[in-house]
Amino acid sequence: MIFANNILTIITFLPLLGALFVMIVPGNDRLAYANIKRIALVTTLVTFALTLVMWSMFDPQNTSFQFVQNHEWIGNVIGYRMGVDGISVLFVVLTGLLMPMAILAGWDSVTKRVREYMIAFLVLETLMLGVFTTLDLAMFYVFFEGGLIPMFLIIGIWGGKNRVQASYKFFFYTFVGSVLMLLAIMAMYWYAGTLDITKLLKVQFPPEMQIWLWIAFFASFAVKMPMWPFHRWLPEAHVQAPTAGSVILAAILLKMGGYGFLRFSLPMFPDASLYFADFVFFLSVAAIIITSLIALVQTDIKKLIAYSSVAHMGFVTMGIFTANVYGIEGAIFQMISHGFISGALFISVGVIYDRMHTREILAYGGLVEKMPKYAFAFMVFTMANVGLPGTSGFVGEFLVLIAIFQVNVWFAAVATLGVILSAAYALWLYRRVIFGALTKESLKSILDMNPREMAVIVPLLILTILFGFYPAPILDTIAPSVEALVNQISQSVGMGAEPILPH
Amino acid sequence: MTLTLFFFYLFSTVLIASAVMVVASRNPVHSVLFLILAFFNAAGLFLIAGAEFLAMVLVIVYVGAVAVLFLFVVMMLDIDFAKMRKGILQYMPIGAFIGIILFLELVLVAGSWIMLPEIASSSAMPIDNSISNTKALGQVLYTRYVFLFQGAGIILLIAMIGAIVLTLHHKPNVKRQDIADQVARDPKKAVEVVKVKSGEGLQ
Amino acid sequence: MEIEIGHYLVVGAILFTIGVFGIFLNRKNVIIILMSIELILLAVNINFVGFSASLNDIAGQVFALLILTVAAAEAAIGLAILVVFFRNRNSISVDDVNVMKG
Amino acid sequence: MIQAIVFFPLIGALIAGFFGHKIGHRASEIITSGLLVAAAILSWIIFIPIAFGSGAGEVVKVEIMRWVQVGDLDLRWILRLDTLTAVMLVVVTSVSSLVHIYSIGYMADDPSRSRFFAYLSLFTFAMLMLVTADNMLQMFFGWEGVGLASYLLIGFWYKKPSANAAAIKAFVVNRVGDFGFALGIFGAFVLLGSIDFDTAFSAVDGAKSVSVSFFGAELDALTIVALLLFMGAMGKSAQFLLHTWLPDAMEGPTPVSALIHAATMVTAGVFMVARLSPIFDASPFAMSVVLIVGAITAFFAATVGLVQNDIKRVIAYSTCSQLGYMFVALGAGAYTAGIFHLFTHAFFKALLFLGAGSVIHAMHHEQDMRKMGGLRKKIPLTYAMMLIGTLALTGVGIPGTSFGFAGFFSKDSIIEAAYAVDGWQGTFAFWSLVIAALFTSFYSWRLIHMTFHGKTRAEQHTYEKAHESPISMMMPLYLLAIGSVVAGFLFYDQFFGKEKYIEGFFGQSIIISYAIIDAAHNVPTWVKWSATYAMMLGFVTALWMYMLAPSVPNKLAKATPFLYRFLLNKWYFDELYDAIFVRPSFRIGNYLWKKMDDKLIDDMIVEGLGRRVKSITGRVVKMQSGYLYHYAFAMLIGIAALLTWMVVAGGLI
Amino acid sequence: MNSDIISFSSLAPIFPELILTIGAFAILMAGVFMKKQVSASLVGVAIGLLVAVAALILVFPSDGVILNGGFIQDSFARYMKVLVLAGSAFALVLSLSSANENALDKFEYPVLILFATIGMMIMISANDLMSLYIGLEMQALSLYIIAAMKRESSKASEAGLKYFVLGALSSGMLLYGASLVYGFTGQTQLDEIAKIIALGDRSIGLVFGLVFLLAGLSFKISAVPFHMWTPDVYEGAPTPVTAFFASAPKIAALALLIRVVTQGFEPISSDWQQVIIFLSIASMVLAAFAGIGQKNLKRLIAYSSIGHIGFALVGLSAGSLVGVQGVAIYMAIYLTMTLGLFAAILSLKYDNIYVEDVSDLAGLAQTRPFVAAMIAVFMFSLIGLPPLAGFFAKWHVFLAAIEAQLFVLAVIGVLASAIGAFYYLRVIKTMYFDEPVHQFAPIPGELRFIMGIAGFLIITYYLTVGAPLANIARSAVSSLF
Repeated sequence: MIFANNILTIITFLPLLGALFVMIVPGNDRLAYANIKRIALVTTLVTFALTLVMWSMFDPQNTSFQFVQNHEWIGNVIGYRMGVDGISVLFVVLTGLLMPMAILAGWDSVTKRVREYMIAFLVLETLMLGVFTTLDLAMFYVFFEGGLIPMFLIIGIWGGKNRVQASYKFFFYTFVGSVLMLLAIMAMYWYAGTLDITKLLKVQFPPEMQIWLWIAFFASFAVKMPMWPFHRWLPEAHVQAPTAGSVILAAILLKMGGYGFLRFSLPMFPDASLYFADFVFFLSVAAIIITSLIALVQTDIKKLIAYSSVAHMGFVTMGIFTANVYGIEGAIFQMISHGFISGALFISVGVIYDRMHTREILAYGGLVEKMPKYAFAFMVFTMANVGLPGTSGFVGEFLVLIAIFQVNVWFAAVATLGVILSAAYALWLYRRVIFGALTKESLKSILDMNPREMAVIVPLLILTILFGFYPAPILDTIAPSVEALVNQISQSVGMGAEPILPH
Repeated sequence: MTLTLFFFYLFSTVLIASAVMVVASRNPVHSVLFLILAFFNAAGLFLIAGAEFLAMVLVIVYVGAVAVLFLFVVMMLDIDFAKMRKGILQYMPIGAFIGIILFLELVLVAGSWIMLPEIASSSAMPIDNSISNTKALGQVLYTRYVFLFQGAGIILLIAMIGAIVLTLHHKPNVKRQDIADQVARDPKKAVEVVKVKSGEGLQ
Repeated sequence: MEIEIGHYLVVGAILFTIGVFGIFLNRKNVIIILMSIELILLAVNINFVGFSASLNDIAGQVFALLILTVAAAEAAIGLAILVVFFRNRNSISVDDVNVMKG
Repeated sequence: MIQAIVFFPLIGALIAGFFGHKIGHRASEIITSGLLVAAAILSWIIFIPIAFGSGAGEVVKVEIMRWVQVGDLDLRWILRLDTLTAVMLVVVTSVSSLVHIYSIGYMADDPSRSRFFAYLSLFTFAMLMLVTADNMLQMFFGWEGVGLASYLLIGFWYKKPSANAAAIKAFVVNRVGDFGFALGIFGAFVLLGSIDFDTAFSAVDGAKSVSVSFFGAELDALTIVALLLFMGAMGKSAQFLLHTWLPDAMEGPTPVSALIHAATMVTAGVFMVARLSPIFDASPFAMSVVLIVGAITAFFAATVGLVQNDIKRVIAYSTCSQLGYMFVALGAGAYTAGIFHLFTHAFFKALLFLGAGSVIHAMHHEQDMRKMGGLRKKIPLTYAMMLIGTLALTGVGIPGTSFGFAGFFSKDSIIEAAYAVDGWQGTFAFWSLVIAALFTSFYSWRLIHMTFHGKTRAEQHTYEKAHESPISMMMPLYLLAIGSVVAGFLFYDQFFGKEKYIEGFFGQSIIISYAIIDAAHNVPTWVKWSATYAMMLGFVTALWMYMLAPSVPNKLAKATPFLYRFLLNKWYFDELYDAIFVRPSFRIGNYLWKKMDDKLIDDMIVEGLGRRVKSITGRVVKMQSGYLYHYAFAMLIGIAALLTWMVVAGGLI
Repeated sequence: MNSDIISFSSLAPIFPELILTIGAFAILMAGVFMKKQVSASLVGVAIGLLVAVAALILVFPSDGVILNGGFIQDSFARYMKVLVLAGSAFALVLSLSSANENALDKFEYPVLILFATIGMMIMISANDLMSLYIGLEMQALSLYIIAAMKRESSKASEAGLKYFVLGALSSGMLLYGASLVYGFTGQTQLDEIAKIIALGDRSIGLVFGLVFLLAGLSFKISAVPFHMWTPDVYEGAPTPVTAFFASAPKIAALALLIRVVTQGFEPISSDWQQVIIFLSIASMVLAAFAGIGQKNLKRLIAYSSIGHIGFALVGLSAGSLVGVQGVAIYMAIYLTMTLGLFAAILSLKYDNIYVEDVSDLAGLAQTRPFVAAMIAVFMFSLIGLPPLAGFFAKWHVFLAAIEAQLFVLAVIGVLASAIGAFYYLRVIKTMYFDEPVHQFAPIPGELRFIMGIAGFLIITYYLTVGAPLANIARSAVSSLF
């Protein structure tokens, strides 16, 4: 019982412990670096194992928060509160899953300042896990915003040529967005007298206030997602970040925005969410179409994938604000699946980047000849990105579209157009990189994936296909909580209209 | 017009005029002298207000010490005043504008003062007209305000330390007076009495 | 008292304003600025004394006495700093006090 | 049993795909082909009793596992077996197994054969998933799966840029259709509450009166759903407007063309409309659209086929045209006739493609008919098979009797059904089809003449070395030839004969409109003969133009240059689409990227804000001038401002 | 009219100040009569004295209003005094390693620091306009001298001159305000002033007096537009002196400001709140913009301190217990960050030159990873990023502002903090993203210790000191309400 009660704390702070160990490893030679890497890997693997244990102990039928810890803390305002429900549990698992992958992705390619690198990643993991496990709004903000620090350093230190600008942009977009959210959090505390999310979920804010709070939260989450037109930091951050950074960025950090919408915007400000739904749909659809078109003409592989991420996140935001079970489950599924698909895509790009040190599409071509395994894996992920049925990429998109169709046929129609465009840019990329004749001299000696790379790619490959055919593990986990959420929203819409005096 | 009022206006006018001259004089020496004049007239105003002790202190301390100090520094620094650039008054209009606003607002205050009854009744230390101003001040300064009195003393000490630490130079080649050495000097060692025969001189 | 408090206040205000003008319209030398400060403090003292008389309260005079003391100390330190400055720059022109800016 | 049929190909694909390089090409070939032959045999075992014995029984559903369950949406992987499925199973597994065997010979020299076989089997699996689907989403899965396999197979020779381009084109154009299909599924779900076939169909009656507002106009919701779904069918079945990918798909190896782009995948659209016939049947308007699109396609593709020189492209356009026939049948309400044609067409079209493959094989991968001719003597067996195929395609037979090749029965059924449709739509469709039949006959014979007859125009060397294909390639041809000959009269009754036969055969698996069948059976005699006349006319024209007076085609082309170029360039559809879709997409993409994303959002707004901040910084820093009087002045301004504010806003005056 | 000093023990509340004064005299005497070499040990004695006095305040708290209402010792005063003493003590420690280079190896230096500290303590405990003035001047005069103490430095003397002139002007303003307040209430004692104000109408003279008073105090906390001296003095003064300027005096002045407005002008809180809001917004915004343009590290820190005062004033603007609690917490965190940062800067010496410009830090993460990491922590904390302490500092003050419904102020504040983040980030960028240019001398142990302690507290704030500090600050400021 003690283990079960504290499992979230253990999971969340275990990477931090790993970071401390990394910090005290003596020396700065190859041996020390090897030890550092091993410690980081083991830490993340153990964390992942624990997240799986947690998932197995999780009872999906119970729609309230589980593994709850609740202690008052700083000045009786901020509390130490942990807990997961069906909406957050899988993000924890996803984070656990992707971190060892990210560590492995930078195994050989990161040679300078390995210690700082691993510390940054381990700290980042704790912060990301904290976002999904905490039940205190202020602590949520702490974790949410804290992630900026390691990510800023990761992009800036181990990034590409324009890393400084990219890291700045990443920082400021996110920071400006989230400081407004901070004020909203305070306003919520002022009104409700608590920062306990479980209690806040039951508070009905007056509609006018909801509008403002919603906007403030939107500022933060829309940037994080990112939604068009607040997305401009993403292509740069992705292109400049090291492989592992891109993986984490795309796979997990972006999901924080979606999670935030689900956890806060939708249930806490239902009236405002309804009020702004069309606005969100419009932005989402614009994201899908515009960024897909932009992706079509990219010459940089990572940038292309980055733009496609924006398009995919468009589906997520759309799904969330349909506020029906299909949309929300679809959005969550899409986020989870985009987590490992985009992660896998960035890792794939990293594989060839490590060999050729360029991300220019034109520098490649005909890789299938020398790298058949790689070509196969890349094909699967490309198809998953396209949303081919049978891959996990399909299920989420389908559910979201079916949801938006119920709400607004026109948005659905335009969004579905994105399906065509995604096929176009993804296959066009694949064709130029993998297919064609291998004519470039520099590519003649390129090697296929090594066992380490396989160890990263293959699990993701299996998951991509497994959840495409059998999404039940995910859907079963989230379904009861999502249903409860939808019920709660439909009941509380308009309820906040009654004047409720501040405490 | 009573005599008091006449003197008030006289002192005020001279005070203000000399204050203007302090600021406006080309020559800093003149400025200091006008400052002294201003202090005298302020002392006059103090007298009218019944603050005799303060008036005297102003004359003694300010005229006697502070203004002289100013004068001393002005002389000591040996500045070529001719080379001093003339004031560039490019900010004059806006500066004057804002200054005048400030002044008008301050005058606004002057007209608004009224003696509230509760203030009158709650005065902590009413002036006892039966004793002299100096005595009255002394009575509170050494009892009620002894703490502040000591504090002011520390401030003067700080000023002394500051003046010394900032300006005192121990240059190696400078000859300076060492009183202890002078006093401790043994005349037997310092002075050799030599009897000189006339016509022989010293070797 | 025959003299209205308003009179004292107006004199104080004028003196204060002159002092302030002396500081920010002065382009000549720093000593003038130090003297302007003395004028400002004098203005304050006039206010205090005036109020003291009007309120029939001795505290104002005590305050003024403190101000006089402190102002003397202040003048001493100000002049000392000025001397240090002059030794470094060989000038006390206000326009030369601008090595640091931005 | 049905699990075995569906999953044997998958097993084959996985083995050949992942272990192909370990077990060797030969083993891969044998395993995949063997598994498919087994699947084919099982399919026939299922099919024969239905066709000739007990007739359609209960619908069999086998649940494999759960899929997507959200809210009211409960989708499972279920294999559904009814007569329609059985027909498709037979077609798919038979053609596929023959193509597998054929490919052993055809691809013998290719260095990555096991990959090829893996793809083929993967395709077959996807196709089988499509035809055994029990709900629209599973169908969509198969639908996209075959699309993927088609993409992979078209681009099999990945070094050829044209193959890559064709592969992408196929996928993307299909996606356009899928766009409609997907929306149709959403619509069906919203309208019918389910996308399980059985549940959805039972809800159709209740949904008939539902209408939606469309820019003010009230439209029948079911019609919209049906039209959206039909859009998917148009894409997959290469119907007019979405047909452009099919001829390009001929870039793939020829067995692929036979399997995917003739016999099976392209008929998926037909299958889909037939499968969803309860929905289509509820919307007369949608049916008319299907009819007209089919008719236009039949006519249009036939016209283009007239002038093509690539042997495979001719057959490809022919396929396109024949698919048009099938849709006319569906649009007419004669679903069974459409399926009938699908069934027979699979045999003779596969035969033609594989025969063409044999020719190409003989000619060392030469596909241009202008460089052929006189091959009859070199490859007589192939010639014979091609002849049978042509006879079947052109529908040779004697109306009113049971004599005729397979195509004769099915095609005539369709033409009669089209005539039987009331109104201008019927008339239009009928005449389109008749003219198309004429053209079909013409270009088919043109192909035979140019390839096999007359003097050779091939290079001497190539011609000399032309030889008959190996037995592994010929064997499938023989089998398909048999099918092309007998499939028609053998199954006429079940598909388009007396009502009781049809009913007994299909059971509840498809809507059977007796009115149209009766009407079709009772058309005037000239109608029954019209196709035959058209066929004969085409034959004669071709004989005249390519055998008797070979200079005529050239003269004709010169006489009507515009028409000739128009046809040769496929009505300029590729150019049109390039101009209005492809290039603008790239241009818009570039514009959005450079102008909106980079310039407006990034440079002007974000960086602009940054520059703004910098310029303010510059001014603020300048204020810190270093001058004492400025500092003092700032303090003075501050205090004056505060006092003034207090006076004005604080209400102190 | 008689003094209320009736026994030695009745002076208990002022014991800390008395002890410090006697200690300062003793050190002064020792310095005058002993050899020159002892100045370092005198600094040690001074540090010990400061620590001892802080311990005395902590261990034997003795509250009360004495000296006829001129001096008040309460929980708020004790809290602030401990901060001030800590600031002074650490500033002295910081000066040890570089005393020689900065001409701070004179015995007068610790003495003046002690006198300044006494002045600050009197300010904190001032319950009367006169003691306020005495404390303020005692502190200010010491600081003027310290600023100019490096006599041969032209920059230092300029800094001293600017500081002095503007400081004197601000004193003038403060006194003018004090005279008006005295004139319009007849009182100089804060609580009596409040009583009088509560009785009558708020008159123009009173409000003007308040504004002048606040303007004078704003100079001491360097709130915009009374901040102009700050960057120049910070740059010109020797770095250890700057460290001192940036820490203790600000806290003392802010404490004084808080006491004046909450005790003396509580009845017209809406008036002073407007002034504070104005100062707050101006400080936050101007510092955010101006900081971006800085190349010199100390100027950058100067603008940073201006900005942080702006943020702290956000809490005071609320005028509530929560707000002032926030300010108290803010000051503690600010003190830690500032001292840590200065320790880091003072530890970086190459070729016998101390770092001055941001660009000198290039590649520090590779040459001195520990110092770089600490600076990065302080910078991120100054930005206000969670989970570092700086975030919680902002959290408390903004929460108070939101509760007081000062939404516009809050929004401006957070946006300013976002803009201001730019210049902090540039430091981090220089250290982490650029390549090294200098080889640095070894780090003195005491600086490493201070950095480590400060860094540890900043990083683990939410785990270690966060909760207790919030409680302590709450009970501290409760004496004001």
